Amino acid sequence: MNRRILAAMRYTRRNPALAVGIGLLLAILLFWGIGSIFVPFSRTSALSVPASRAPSWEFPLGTDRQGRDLLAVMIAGTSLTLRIGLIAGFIGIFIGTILGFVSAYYRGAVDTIIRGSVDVLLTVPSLLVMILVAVALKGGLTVEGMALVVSILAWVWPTRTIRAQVLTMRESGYIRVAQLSGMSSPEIIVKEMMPNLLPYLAASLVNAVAAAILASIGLEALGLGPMESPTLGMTIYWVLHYSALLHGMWWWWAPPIIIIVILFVGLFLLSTGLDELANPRVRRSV
Amino acid sequence: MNTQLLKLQELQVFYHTDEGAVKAVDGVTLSLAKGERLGLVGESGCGKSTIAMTIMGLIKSPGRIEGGKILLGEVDLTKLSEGEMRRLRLNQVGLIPQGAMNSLNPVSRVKDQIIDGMRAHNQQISKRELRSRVYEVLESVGLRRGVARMYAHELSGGMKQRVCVAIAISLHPQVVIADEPTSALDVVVQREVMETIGQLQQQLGASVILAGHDMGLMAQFVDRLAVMYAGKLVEIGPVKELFAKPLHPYTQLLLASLPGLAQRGVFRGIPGLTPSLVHVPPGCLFYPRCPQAMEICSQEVPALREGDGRQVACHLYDSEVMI
Amino acid sequence: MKKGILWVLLSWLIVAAFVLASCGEAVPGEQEEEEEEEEEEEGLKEVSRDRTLILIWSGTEGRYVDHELWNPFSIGSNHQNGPGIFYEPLYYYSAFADEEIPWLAESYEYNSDNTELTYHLRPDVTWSDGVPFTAEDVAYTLNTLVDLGPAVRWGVDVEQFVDEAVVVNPLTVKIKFNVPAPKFHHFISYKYDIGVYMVPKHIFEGQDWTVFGHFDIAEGWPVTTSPWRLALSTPEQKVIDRVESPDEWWASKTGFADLPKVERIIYLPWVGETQTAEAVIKNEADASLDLRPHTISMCMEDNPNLISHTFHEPPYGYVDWWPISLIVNCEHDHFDNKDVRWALSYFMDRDELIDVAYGGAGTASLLPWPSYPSLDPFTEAISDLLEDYPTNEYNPGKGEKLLTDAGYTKDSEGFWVDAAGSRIRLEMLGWAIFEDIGPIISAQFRNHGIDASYASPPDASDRMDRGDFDGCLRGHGGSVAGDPYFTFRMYQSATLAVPGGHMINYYRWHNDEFDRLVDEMAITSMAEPATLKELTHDVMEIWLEELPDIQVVEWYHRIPMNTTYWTNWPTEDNMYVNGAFWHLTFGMILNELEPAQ
Amino acid sequence: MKLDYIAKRFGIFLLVIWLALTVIFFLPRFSTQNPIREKMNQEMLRGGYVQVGMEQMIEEYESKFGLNKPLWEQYGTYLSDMGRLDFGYSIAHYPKTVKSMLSEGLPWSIGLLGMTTLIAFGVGSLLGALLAWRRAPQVLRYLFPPLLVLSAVPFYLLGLVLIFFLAFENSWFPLFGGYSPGTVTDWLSISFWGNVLHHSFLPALSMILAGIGLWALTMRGMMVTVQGEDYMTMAEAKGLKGSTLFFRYALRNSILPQVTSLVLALGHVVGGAVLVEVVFGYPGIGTTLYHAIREFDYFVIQGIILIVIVAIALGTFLLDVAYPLLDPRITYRRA
Repeated sequence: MNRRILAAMRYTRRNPALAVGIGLLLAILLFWGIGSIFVPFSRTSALSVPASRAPSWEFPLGTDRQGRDLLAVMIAGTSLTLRIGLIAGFIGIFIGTILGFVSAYYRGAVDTIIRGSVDVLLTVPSLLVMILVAVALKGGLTVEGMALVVSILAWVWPTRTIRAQVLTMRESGYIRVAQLSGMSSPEIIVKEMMPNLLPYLAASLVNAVAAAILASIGLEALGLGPMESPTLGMTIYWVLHYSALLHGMWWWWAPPIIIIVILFVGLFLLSTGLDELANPRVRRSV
Repeated sequence: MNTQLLKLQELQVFYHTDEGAVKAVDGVTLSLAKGERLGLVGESGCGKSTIAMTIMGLIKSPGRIEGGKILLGEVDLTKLSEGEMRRLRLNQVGLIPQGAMNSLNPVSRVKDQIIDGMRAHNQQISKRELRSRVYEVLESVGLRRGVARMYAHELSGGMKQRVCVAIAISLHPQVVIADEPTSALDVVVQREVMETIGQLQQQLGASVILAGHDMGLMAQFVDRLAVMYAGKLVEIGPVKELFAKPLHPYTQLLLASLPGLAQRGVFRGIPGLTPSLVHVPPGCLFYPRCPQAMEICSQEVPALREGDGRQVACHLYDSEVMI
Repeated sequence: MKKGILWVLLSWLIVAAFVLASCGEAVPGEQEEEEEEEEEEEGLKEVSRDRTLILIWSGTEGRYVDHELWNPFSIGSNHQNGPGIFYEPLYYYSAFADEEIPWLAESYEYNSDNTELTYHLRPDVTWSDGVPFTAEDVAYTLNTLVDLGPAVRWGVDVEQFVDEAVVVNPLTVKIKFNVPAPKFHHFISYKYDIGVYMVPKHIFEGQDWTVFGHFDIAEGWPVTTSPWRLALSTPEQKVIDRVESPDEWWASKTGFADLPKVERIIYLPWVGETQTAEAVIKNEADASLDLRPHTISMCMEDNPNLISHTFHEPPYGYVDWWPISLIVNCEHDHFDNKDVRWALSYFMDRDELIDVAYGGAGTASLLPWPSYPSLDPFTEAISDLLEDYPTNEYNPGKGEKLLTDAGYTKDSEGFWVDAAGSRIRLEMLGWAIFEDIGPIISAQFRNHGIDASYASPPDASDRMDRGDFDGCLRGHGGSVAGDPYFTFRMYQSATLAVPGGHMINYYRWHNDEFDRLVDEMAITSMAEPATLKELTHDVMEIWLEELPDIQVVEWYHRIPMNTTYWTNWPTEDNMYVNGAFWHLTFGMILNELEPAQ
Repeated sequence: MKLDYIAKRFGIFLLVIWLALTVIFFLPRFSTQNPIREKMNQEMLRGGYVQVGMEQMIEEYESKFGLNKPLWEQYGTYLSDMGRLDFGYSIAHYPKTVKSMLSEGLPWSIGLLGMTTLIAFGVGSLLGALLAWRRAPQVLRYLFPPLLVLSAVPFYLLGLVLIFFLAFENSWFPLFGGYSPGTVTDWLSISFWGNVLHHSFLPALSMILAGIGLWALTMRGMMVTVQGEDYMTMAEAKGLKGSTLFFRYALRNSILPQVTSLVLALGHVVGGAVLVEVVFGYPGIGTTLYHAIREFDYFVIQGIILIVIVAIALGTFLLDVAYPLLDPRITYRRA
């Protein structure tokens, strides 16, 4: 058993990106896990605590203008924003993989249609599509609604990258051999291609999650997010709305930015680490 | 003894990997006379390419020269700075690369790749003179002038190798190192390229080190042959005598595995695997696979014995005086 | 290799990008094209900082898109962005001082049955290009508005009442109405954002009012009777200079009024509260759009020269004529029941709301009209009713009793549900400006068992107009003075008094008796306060009992006024007019401002 | 043979534009929102007074903009207008033409974004290449992690932090705007340019810092693979100088994929960077597009996005035509 740990140890020394990435994400999950035990979720709603208090023993991260305990908001916000990212990321990768495989493997008319629509959708600014969907989702936007809004375009980029990856794989020798040996296309895809593509898919999933979180924070910062839920993006919106910078309420704008940075750096390193796993030739210490 | 152009003394080159130091070249001593053609044979991983690269000064980390000297005339190449070594390359020592298929820069024309080699060593050459030198060099390797404007992907395998030869000899180096130049080519083109290298060698009077594992090719081309096994030199000698009477058991097996036209049926290979170069066992490295292995072979490393133009490192010859 | 092909390609790409950009500009030389060149040559004359008034106002994210539009009647225009001061009114009305100030007109009178209104204009008034201002201009303006109707601003309002405007003599114009319109004079005189602009006939005649820009600095446009001339108008700023000498302005020439002391006004676009606060603190601006209570109090600490309407004391501003209320859709279930509406009012703790949202700097709104001097008598008149119907009382007990009597019970999660088990779901809409109070109200309601939420979706106003909402936060654009008719009019579902249509009844509340009474008020002249008070009492009896609309807070304009360079700003003890420089009464402020240095 | 290749690429170029135009036309119209009603409410919100005849006004302007005609008819006139590059009037800011709004916003966006993208590309790629280059000075290795962190941060948050420290705490840089208020726009005078550069420094800095990391990482990956190639060993064996090796061989080969993504990035420049412009109050085309989307101002949206689509399609078309110049291996036959 220790041999595998030893191998893993040696591998992480050669691929620190992966180690640091996982470390950061673990730190965030720990912060959320432990936090949600000690700090009740109810303190994230307005009027739950006295407003505009600087950090103190009672409120380690202070409180905002509308009477929310910022420690509770950070804890809940991290999990909500992560949930949006994960939902949209998975939807994006799921659709992206299917479309990517279908268009790369079967080529012909299907391929041109998918490739054409991807090119067109890449030119249309994502903000326009997202606002339209946000408006179409009647009723106050919930966190799940937000995930749906973001996932509308989350599949476009993965489709393009996975299609390129599958195209190169399709030309390689062992796929030719599989085709010659009479395996059916779906069988080839599942048995031959998928296992080799897994690390790459994992890396693009992490990218899709990061992109979804970036998009959701962007939308929320513009005030188009779920007004009532304390996500990280909405905290940024309230910071801008109440110009916390001007009033020197650093405890209001610094923590969300720090958590967002840790989140993104963690996801970023995780995806570069997975990339090196998928493509050993690039394996060089960071 | 005519002046030895190039001497390797106790050369040691190790690759420092996570698992430990791989002793790719472990104390090799050999010399190359002016105008001589020396063959370097051995199974893959025996260190012949490492020697070729070390002479050119192209060893990259984690590889490093641990000890020994490489004397070109009086100059010890291992002590030269990067800048000094750079000026020697192509000027004094030319390399014909192994993978000819993509040894040429895919995005620039053949003439530019020849010119930048020349310009790197001599800034004052005029454009007109450069162009004539390019045509002269191309014709010397049997390529028409039109090839100068072409790109790498527009040339066949043989033509690409000829261009590499042209580049290697463009500044008339004293030593040309050919690291398995024709292994990627079919037999017919292989012979043409080797003939070209042979003619040029005679014209320029350069000495050649030909690294490879094709014993047939070695027999026709080289004057002297050195056999390497697991980073060590096991036998050197004139090629005819060596073929006639191989001394070291490993050389004997190598020659025996050559498929003669006469015998039919099963090919005879050499059983067993090359040893790990990290945890080097004591004694002679060929001990586990040597049919004539003795007790002492597993304890002591056989020294290189010298005898009328032949050298061999094997305990079989410890007592007798070389015939 | 000679110069790499790569760099050639790159520079080529950049050229292509710029060609693309210029194609956006250089397409057939448009009128604005020459405009810009001319401005450069002429340049701006030097005016010292202590004679310049710098205002930070509106603009879309750091830019004035309407910098070439100085015709206030065009749909895309907005008199608040500068055009307002170029069109002097017949009459000003100051709600604070509760007095009418004649300006281009000297006097006016209605005929006996209020079907005719005659104005006697002031003599010797001239436009900036020397052409005299006469009754022709007034008649032309009103008659064109009747013709154009919905195509321009105020078109429909004038078209509904005015039949025709007739020139009696160069200084007298008679306006004939289709129906008795005792409140028309009050309607067209300048107060807050309401008032009809008088345009020069010799310029506007023959132009299509919907696209005419009335902008050409070289020609001296916009032509005006005011002492102000447009010097520069670009997307990034608007510069308006005062005339050189007193005899270039009719008022100072005839001694009617002194020339304003302000020599230059600069409008800068609003980018954000942080940036504006910074500019005001550093004296880079003299006044700006409202700032939040926390921000303005902090600014006044950093720069003591800054004052608000109430100087350095909360609420740091004056009550706007736009009281804020929570509208509930009276057609939706639960909210059609007046007991539920009253329960909501009792569940709302307005003091806590003001404390958290505005840091204590604000007041609750008692009635749907603002607490202004000329309207206070009407508030007095219904003080007896307010005893039984306390619209600002926070009393969860009373609320719960009302709900339980109406058959509501609390479900497992503590939310009120009716007999059929359907929960009172109150999804409130609003605009970004209500995001200070929205989430707090929804939190208060949730604490009292109402399943409330607040959101300001991009299509908020669209959904409010179409009634696609449970609740929404809005202000009342109702009465300013005279009587509460203009406020009551908003609750009418049908009207006979006003021919051809009615405003959107956001409340979806219907009461025939209420409609009839308000129609009666419509035709009662302002000169009969007694009858108006009686009618108001009857109307409010119905309104208060039904409570179609839950009052929340007074809307405050918290305008930072910088006294470093300018004094005599309108404040609580110098109430000559309300302090908003974007309202049509800005001309009065400009005439009163005194240089500090 | 070369001509039909270009013709085919041009055909695809037109097809992509037509497809994108159709998407842009129908997308905003799906929602029930009426831009003219939105406009009226914006006015009411500012003035507080609800115009009495709102409904009639809305009908009047719907007919003026042709919005009451059946959808297909509108689509027909829309395509012909776009063909003649006549974008018509903006609804929210009638009678301002879309073209004048473009000419006010576009130069700012292209100036800022074009410049920052090119700088980030240049510095990022060079840095990425040096990081992978064995002989490069080792100190660069310590520069890479901070860059990596910076590129992971959304640049508008980076902008917020920069504003706080550089503009608000100690006011070295202006807080907002394209140039200081009160100055006359005079593109000829040096002082005005100085003013503009001073204002655009912080937005540019935040975008460059965020951009460099990404370009560096992709370049590093390419350089690592290129360094392993045989032609590099041959080049070294030729005794070429370090700089020739680096620029003429290594960089020349690994820059190819970077140029493709550069062209795409430049294409998006005309769309403006909404969030940077909102945070910095920068008068680019991004804020115009953002407001047009919030107000569902169809004509402005269509005008701006057409420019974006044409820019990107033009970019990819130019790239297809010019790529063989860059990489001789790609010939015109393989259309």
